[in-house]
Amino acid sequence: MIISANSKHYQNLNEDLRKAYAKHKKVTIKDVNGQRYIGCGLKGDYNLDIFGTPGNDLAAYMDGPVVRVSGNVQDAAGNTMGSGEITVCGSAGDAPGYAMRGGTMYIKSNVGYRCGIHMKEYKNSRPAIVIGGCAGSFLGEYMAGGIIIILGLDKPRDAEIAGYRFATGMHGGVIYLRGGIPKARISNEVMALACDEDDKKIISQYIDGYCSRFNYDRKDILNEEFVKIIPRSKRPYANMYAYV
Amino acid sequence: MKRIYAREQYCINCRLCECFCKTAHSVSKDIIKAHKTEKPEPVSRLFVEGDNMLSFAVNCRHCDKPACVEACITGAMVKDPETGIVINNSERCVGCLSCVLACPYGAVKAGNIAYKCDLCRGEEMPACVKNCPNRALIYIEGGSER
Amino acid sequence: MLKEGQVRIPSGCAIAAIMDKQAKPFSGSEIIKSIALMRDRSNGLGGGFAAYGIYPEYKECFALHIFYDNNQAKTLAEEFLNNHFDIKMCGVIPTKPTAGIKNSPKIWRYFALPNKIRLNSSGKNEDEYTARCVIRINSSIPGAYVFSSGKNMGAFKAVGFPEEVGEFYMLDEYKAYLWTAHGRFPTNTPGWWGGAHPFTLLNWSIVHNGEISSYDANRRYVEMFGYKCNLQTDTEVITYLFDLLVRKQGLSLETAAKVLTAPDWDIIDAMEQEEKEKYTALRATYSGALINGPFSIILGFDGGLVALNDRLKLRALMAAEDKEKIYFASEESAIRVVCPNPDTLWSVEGGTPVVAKVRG
Amino acid sequence: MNFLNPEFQIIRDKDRCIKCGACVRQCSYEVHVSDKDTGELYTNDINCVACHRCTSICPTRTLTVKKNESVYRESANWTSDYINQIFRQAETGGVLLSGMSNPQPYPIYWDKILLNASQVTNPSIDPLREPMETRTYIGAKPDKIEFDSNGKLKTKMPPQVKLEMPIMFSAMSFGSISLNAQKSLAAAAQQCGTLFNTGEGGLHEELMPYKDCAIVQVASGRFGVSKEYLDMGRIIEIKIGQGAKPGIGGHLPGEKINEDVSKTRMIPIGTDAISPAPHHDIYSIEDLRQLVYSLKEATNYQKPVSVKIAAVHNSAAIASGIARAGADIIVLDGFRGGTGAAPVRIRDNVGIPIELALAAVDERLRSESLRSKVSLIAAGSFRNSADVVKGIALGADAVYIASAALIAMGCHMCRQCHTGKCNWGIATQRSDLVKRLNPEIMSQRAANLLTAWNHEIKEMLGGMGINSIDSLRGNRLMLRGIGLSQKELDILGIKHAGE
Repeated sequence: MIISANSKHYQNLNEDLRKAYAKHKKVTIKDVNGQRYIGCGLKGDYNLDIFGTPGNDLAAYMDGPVVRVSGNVQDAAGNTMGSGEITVCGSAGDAPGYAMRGGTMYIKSNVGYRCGIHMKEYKNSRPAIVIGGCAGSFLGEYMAGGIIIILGLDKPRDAEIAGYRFATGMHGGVIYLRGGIPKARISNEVMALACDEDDKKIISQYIDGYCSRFNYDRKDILNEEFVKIIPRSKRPYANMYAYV
Repeated sequence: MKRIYAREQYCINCRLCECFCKTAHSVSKDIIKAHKTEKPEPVSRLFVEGDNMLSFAVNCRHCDKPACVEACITGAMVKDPETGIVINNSERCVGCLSCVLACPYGAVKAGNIAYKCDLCRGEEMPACVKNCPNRALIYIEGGSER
Repeated sequence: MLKEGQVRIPSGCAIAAIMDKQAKPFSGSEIIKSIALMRDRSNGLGGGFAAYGIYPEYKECFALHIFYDNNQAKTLAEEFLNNHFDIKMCGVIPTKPTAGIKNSPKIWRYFALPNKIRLNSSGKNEDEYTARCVIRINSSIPGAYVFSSGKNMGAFKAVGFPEEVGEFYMLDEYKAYLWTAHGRFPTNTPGWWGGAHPFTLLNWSIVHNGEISSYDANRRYVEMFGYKCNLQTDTEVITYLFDLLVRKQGLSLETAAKVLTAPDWDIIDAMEQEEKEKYTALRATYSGALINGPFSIILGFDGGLVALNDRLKLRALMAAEDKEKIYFASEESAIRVVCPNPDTLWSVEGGTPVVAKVRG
Repeated sequence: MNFLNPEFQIIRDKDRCIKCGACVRQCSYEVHVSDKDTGELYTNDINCVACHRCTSICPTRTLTVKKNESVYRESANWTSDYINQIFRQAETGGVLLSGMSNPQPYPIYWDKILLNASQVTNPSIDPLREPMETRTYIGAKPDKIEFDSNGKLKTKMPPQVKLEMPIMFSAMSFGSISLNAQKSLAAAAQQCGTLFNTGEGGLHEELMPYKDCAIVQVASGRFGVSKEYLDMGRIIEIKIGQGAKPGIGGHLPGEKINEDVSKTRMIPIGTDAISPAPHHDIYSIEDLRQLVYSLKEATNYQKPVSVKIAAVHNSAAIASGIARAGADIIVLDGFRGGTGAAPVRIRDNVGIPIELALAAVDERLRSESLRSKVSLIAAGSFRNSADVVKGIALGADAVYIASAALIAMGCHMCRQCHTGKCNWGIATQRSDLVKRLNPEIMSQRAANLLTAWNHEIKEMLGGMGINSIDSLRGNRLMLRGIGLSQKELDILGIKHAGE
């Protein structure tokens, strides 16, 4: 089923989409530009193929569907997502994967500020974000679980793979970054370690996912070592308070 | 080995070390019972010398070559080869008090038998050090003694 | 209910700008299209535009756009203007009836030069003289409000959605080389035309998204230098800060932007000695000009613009460029609607100004 | 016959008392007595000052200090305090002297000001994870910053002093407090990246390691003032007045001038150290300028010069005069500020609250375009971090604390500093008492206090959506008054809650 977004207001578009979901598991949406909440709260084994630039809160609270975006996504894609998959063939705006509880996001290129903020995991639900390019500041802020992998592909020579205050307040989960990042950018709450065999397995699995989606060669990614960032403590602020 | 050292510049003559030592060496481990009702009355293993102007707690040095051990006639006084703690075995002590006379520091206390500091036997922090309100007692690695 | 100026009203927004890099004028229809796409970021209680290069025939004159609530305000203001300026031309700003635009005040414009004798005896240059006159009208003539006072530029604003405001002023009929636009989401304004954006002073114009938490610290700081914050809006105080730092203190636009969004101390601490001294001096001296809280702004001026985000980047701002033009908007889609395939497209970083100037 | 009714009564729980005698040995006021023959413990309640040394040291928590239940006939006018004071004066013919701050129930505006927080229209900021800056530079600021054509800094910055948190320790001289107390403050200041103030007592040689975080004070007695002393401090503070006793000089009695104090003050042992009420080279504002510049000349313009005044009725005008006299920093000390000894009538009746003075001075300096040129420090009873936040929002760059720091080190506000018998080893030079204050412990407690307050300040800033103390300074919109008259609100420059 193909739907054209063609300058529709998001309410009209999403109304059309809801009708489409009643009959079709696979929906292609064309000419998207700025319409918010596409796939928002959608549950089930749907397949959305989006052409254009969807608006904010793409696939928020989504549970299950597989979404592919041919262009960039705006802010807060995958907001509080429960499960499913988002593939972005361009860049993501600020706060992608905010409070994500499960599922996977593959972003071909860069992400804005606060990517993966407050991601968390519970039982078998382990969210993951794979970023092909670089990230803005506050990557993995408050991160409480899940996996972020950041590749820094096509990174400009003088740039860093992520902005300032990397993993600030992180108290769970793991971030794998390809190559290094200056210590000054990393928060005090985390430590950088070399990857062990288990880590390498996880990285390899997601890199396969990345390569198959964006037609990349594994070799070009695995030519650099990955560093693992994990929190020093589950309770970084346990000693900060005095009770009266 | 870790030993207790007194810092007279901070000793304020409150003598809480004595109270807490006595309690630590009581059966009840309760400060009020130890001081008021427990029989036989527990004995503090250290004591504060001096007055408000200048005071310090006198305490066993747990010497490397303890004179008290040499002087002991029953073998009650022993230095544990592993921990270095010098302990008076109350079962074997007959109260001859040779050790009291032998100790160059006056750190062994005379009673029915001899009483002395046992570093609270394996506690991470001896009671006197833990309860000193002014850190006048410290428990540190301080090199050798005699 | 108190209007803005009597009470401070928080608001959120959408902003956009388009500039032709060769300063070639183009119609306002493009910017209207861009801002209209972000309709969900406004609530119909304010919209506006600033346009640069629209009055080439009067480019020597200050173009004063004034709202009048009543005839008496107009009489008083015109008396003041006649005393202080030589009016070269004046008239009503043409508008057309538009659904959604109601309760219009009288909207006039004057092309004026400072009265020579008064100017000379004031001891001020013509910018400072005009700025003071504008501040005086706005603070002392009830019902009169100068909402634009630059040369060869003008602001157009109203209570309504921005696309309605564009239609109301017939901006598709104007041609400018630089347009900025604003759609407003105030929490509770009774709808005062003067409160809409852009806010302008002389050739500065600002469109702004976000609410700054440092407002009173900034207000009390600029008021030390002769400004009066009549509107109690963030936009007004930010405009004055730029005017103070650039026009009066002589800082470059980039440096002024770095004062408003000063680097964090730990970043300054890690700088090379010379840079460190520079930024420490700037932060220590201009601490009252640090803007705190979420904002993204586009500052228009003669020949260019500055786009700036707060240092934590709490608001979104995208930029794009093609061969002719440079674009800014709160959302990428608002750029793509007028420029589907830009050569480059990027997100403006926190505390890092993007300064774009026309060539030549 | 003593007419005085004891103020306090000590209750000893005999069931808990183990007669260890610590209370006896610890009380410098000789409240606790041990019977030589029986070993029983008794109390002389009349001597008790409620310093709580005995209750704190008692290993079984046997003791309770209560208000004496024996009362005079009640009168709202003739309170027992006033009656006792008359008894004392009738007995001695003396001027009543007391320590610490004004205890009278004047309005405390800090408690009538509420803070703001962000909701929806702007976000609050989480200080644990997002940057939250409490660093402040104090010192005069230039009118503008200029760069040369290569973008290099052209403006020469007047000397600046970095504070990692906007809280410093206020002047407490060696003499009025013990060396151990001063050492604790100095070490805490160093640890926290802030400053302590030597007061008018010189800098003891044991404090040399802390000279980079010392404010050295030049007061009317000029005690300890030498070229070396001036060179040592980060800031030189001219003390004109003190909130606890505006218009009054100081007097450190000869019995407190022991060898050590004598050396740092540079006066003979046993001599009274008298600070005159005024500086006798300052009888007018232009004379202040002369002193400011003599200090700048003497130290080659390397240090900010601060001028500290008590908050009085005309503070606003005086402060602008001070700014124009070339001071880099103005310190305002409110009438609830503490002191080692002050005449009771002065302490309780002279001066104004810091809140009002600060608001008025900041506003005046702004209206005269002077505020951005000088730093403004507020003092006079900042009791907690909320007071600090409110003070900075009213317009201060930073605040001084003293009583709070002393309380952190054990002070129980018994107001007997003038007796020199401080059981906590703070306001005393008696070696048996001084050693009770172990700087290893107390510097950490003082540092903990600053660290905790700084955290709390960050929490409050974050709630307001502010991540730099710069944006709090003078940001009175963050404040609302509660239960205040319009006049009070006008002076404070704030709105009423709900507005």
